[in-house]
Amino acid sequence: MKVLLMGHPNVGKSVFFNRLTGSNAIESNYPGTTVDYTKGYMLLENKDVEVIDVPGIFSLEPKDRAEEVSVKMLEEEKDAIVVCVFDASKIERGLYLALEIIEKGYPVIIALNMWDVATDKNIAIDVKNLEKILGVPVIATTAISGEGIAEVVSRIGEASPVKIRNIIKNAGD
Amino acid sequence: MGEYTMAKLYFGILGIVTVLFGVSELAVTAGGTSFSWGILEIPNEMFRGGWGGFIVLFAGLFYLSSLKNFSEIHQFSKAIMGSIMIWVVAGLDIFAMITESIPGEEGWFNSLGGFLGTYAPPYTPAIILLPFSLVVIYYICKRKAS
Amino acid sequence: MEKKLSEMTYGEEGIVKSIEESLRNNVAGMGIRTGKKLKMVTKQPIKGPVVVLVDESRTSLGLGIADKIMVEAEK
Amino acid sequence: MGLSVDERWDLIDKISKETVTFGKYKHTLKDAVGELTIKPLTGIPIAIAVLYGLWSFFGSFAGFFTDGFFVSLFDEHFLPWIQSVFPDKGGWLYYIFVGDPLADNCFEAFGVLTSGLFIAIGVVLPAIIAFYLILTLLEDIGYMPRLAVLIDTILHKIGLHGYAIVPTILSLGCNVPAVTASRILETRKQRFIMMTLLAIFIPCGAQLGIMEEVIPDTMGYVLIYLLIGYFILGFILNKIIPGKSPEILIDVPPYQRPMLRNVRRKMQMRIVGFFKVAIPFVLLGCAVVNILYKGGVIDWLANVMSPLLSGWFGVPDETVGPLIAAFLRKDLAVAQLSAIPMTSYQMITSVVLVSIYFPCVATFVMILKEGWKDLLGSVAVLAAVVFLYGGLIHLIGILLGVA
Repeated sequence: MKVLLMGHPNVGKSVFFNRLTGSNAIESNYPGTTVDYTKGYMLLENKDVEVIDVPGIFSLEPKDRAEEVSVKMLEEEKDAIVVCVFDASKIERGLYLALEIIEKGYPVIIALNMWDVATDKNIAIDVKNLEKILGVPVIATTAISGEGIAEVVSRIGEASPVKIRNIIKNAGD
Repeated sequence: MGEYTMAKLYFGILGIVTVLFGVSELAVTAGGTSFSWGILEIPNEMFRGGWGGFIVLFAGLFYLSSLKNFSEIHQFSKAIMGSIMIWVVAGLDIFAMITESIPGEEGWFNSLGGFLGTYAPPYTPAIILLPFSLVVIYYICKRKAS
Repeated sequence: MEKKLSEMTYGEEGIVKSIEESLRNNVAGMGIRTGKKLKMVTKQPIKGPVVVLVDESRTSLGLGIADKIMVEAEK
Repeated sequence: MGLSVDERWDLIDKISKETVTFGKYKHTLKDAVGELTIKPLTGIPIAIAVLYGLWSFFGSFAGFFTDGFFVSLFDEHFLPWIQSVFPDKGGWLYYIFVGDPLADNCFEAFGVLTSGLFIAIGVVLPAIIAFYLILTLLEDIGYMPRLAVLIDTILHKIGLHGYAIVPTILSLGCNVPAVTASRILETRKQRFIMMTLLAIFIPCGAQLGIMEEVIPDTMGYVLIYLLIGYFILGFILNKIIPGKSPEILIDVPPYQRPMLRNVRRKMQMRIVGFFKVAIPFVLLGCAVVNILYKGGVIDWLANVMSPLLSGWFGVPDETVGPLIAAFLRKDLAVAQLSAIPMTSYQMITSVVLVSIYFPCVATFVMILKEGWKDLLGSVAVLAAVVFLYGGLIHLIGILLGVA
């Protein structure tokens, strides 16, 4: 099992990654290309699990070669769990990417990062309700201070694939 | 409106002085001889005088353009930016002094006298403007508090 | 009044009416879509790019792209 | 299974309506300052101030270590020591590793252990650290996308878009990671233009460090010639290369306080990466050039190439040596040029020539990785550019009466 961290650029994803893996990160080159990504290991239920920090993308429709690599990394790890890291203050953009990943059948867990920024901007998100609609774990985090990271780790196991039909149905009521 | 009258007056004067400094730096650089008066020294150098002078000039213009409707946040941010530009130039002038002051002519390190001597006046216009530009921090705090 | 995004003036707000088909996937990830409200932040001179505000986040679009997005400007 | 773009947005609208409430949001000072830096009228002077800061810091920082400490360490302590302890004065090995036994400074000795080490550690290391420190800070604060927007108009004219400023500036550190970074451009045409321009017209940090050290007075002119060349060639390439040049479409993130840990990690990665490429080639370059000198190859080449060098480019025939070194390392070549007697205009011309005439081996390999067709194209463009641009600079010199 592997854990992929995916999200937009500039959402504090690498800080998030550092929090998950501690200091044992390795810079790697994606085979055949020169795009850099970072991988490391985190302790999950007493096992070392590989975590990959996928370069930031906006959608699964790549517009340049760096983004192509991110999409390819996702496609190659068929049994990976995807942690979607968003900027909580830009939740709609984040959901767009998350839905794309969910549609592809990956088990997803959502971290609404930069929660403090969203609070400052007077954006209130009903996390429980969002979780109910999407059917995946949703956690408010602030990676810079470390808030919520432990909860993400403890709930990674809850992630499971969701049918988009169910989400549409849940959003309807 | 009234509470910012002081601020407007202050940044108005600072703006005018800054613009004058900037213009004279450019003039001195174009003229070709350096100029020294009291603790002020305008270097005749394409880099610090020419390029740096241009930035000081714009810092002054930023101050002046912030005056109209000073209390409005976007206008006030121009005054902040003016100060930041002075900090860039002055900060790097000071950094240049520091890097010059430590190594010695003979031997590894400078003598104490030589070390301190580097920091004696005269100073560049940006360094002289530096303490006056810090006032903007007071207004940032005041704004944060309210 | 409906016009191109590229024709909006500084500070003007508007709602996206339509986006040319070929562009939709590209700008979707940035949160730009029909029905979305956006505000022009700045236009660079000499046919430079525009910067718009969508949901409090700023995105820069080339003028050619902004030409293909129609907005209903608010007045 | 998959939704269309519009269906997906409809769904998000529904979800967001049920779970998110947007409160009244007022612009903070950070937002206001952020907008100032992206509006042309205020943003351009600010960008000029940022570049001033970058340059000034680079000069002071590198000068502090190089002039302040490394020059005396190498010239007064290391050089006399190695000249006296290295065995077999006058032999081949001595010539290759120590160089000229009479040299009193590490530029003129030109041995692997003297000039080679001095250039790599004494000159290039401080320059690279200074440059990457500022660059990493600017990146982490979030300034780069703003610079990209401000400069988009100009870069659009040469078939690129604003984001090409990222590989361009990165290239001022080292061309190798910059070739990689050109992947953020969308089409093959854009990447080809970018790589070719990087390889030809952007001097790397090592080269800048050396120029700042050995030709501080003429350096400005060299940079101006390179900058002009960058735009002229870009403009021409944009006209003749088929393909599309998509426009800029980027996110402009809010300013952030840089995380110390992130900055440190990025710096470490970049500097280690740089030295893996740089050190072996600097040392190898010294050795190869010394062997060629000793074997008489360079003198022979200088004779053969004389019509081209002194006739067409107007530089001394001896520049052939540095030109060979430039294959391996540009910084080495510039250092070597400084030891050849010539007029300052010849110096400008030859430094420009050394910079543009061939990418260093490491860059060459990187471009090869991107595809050999692109590499062949780049080399063809390069040959034409060196010949014409070198001649043009000579012509300008003649017209100004300085050549």
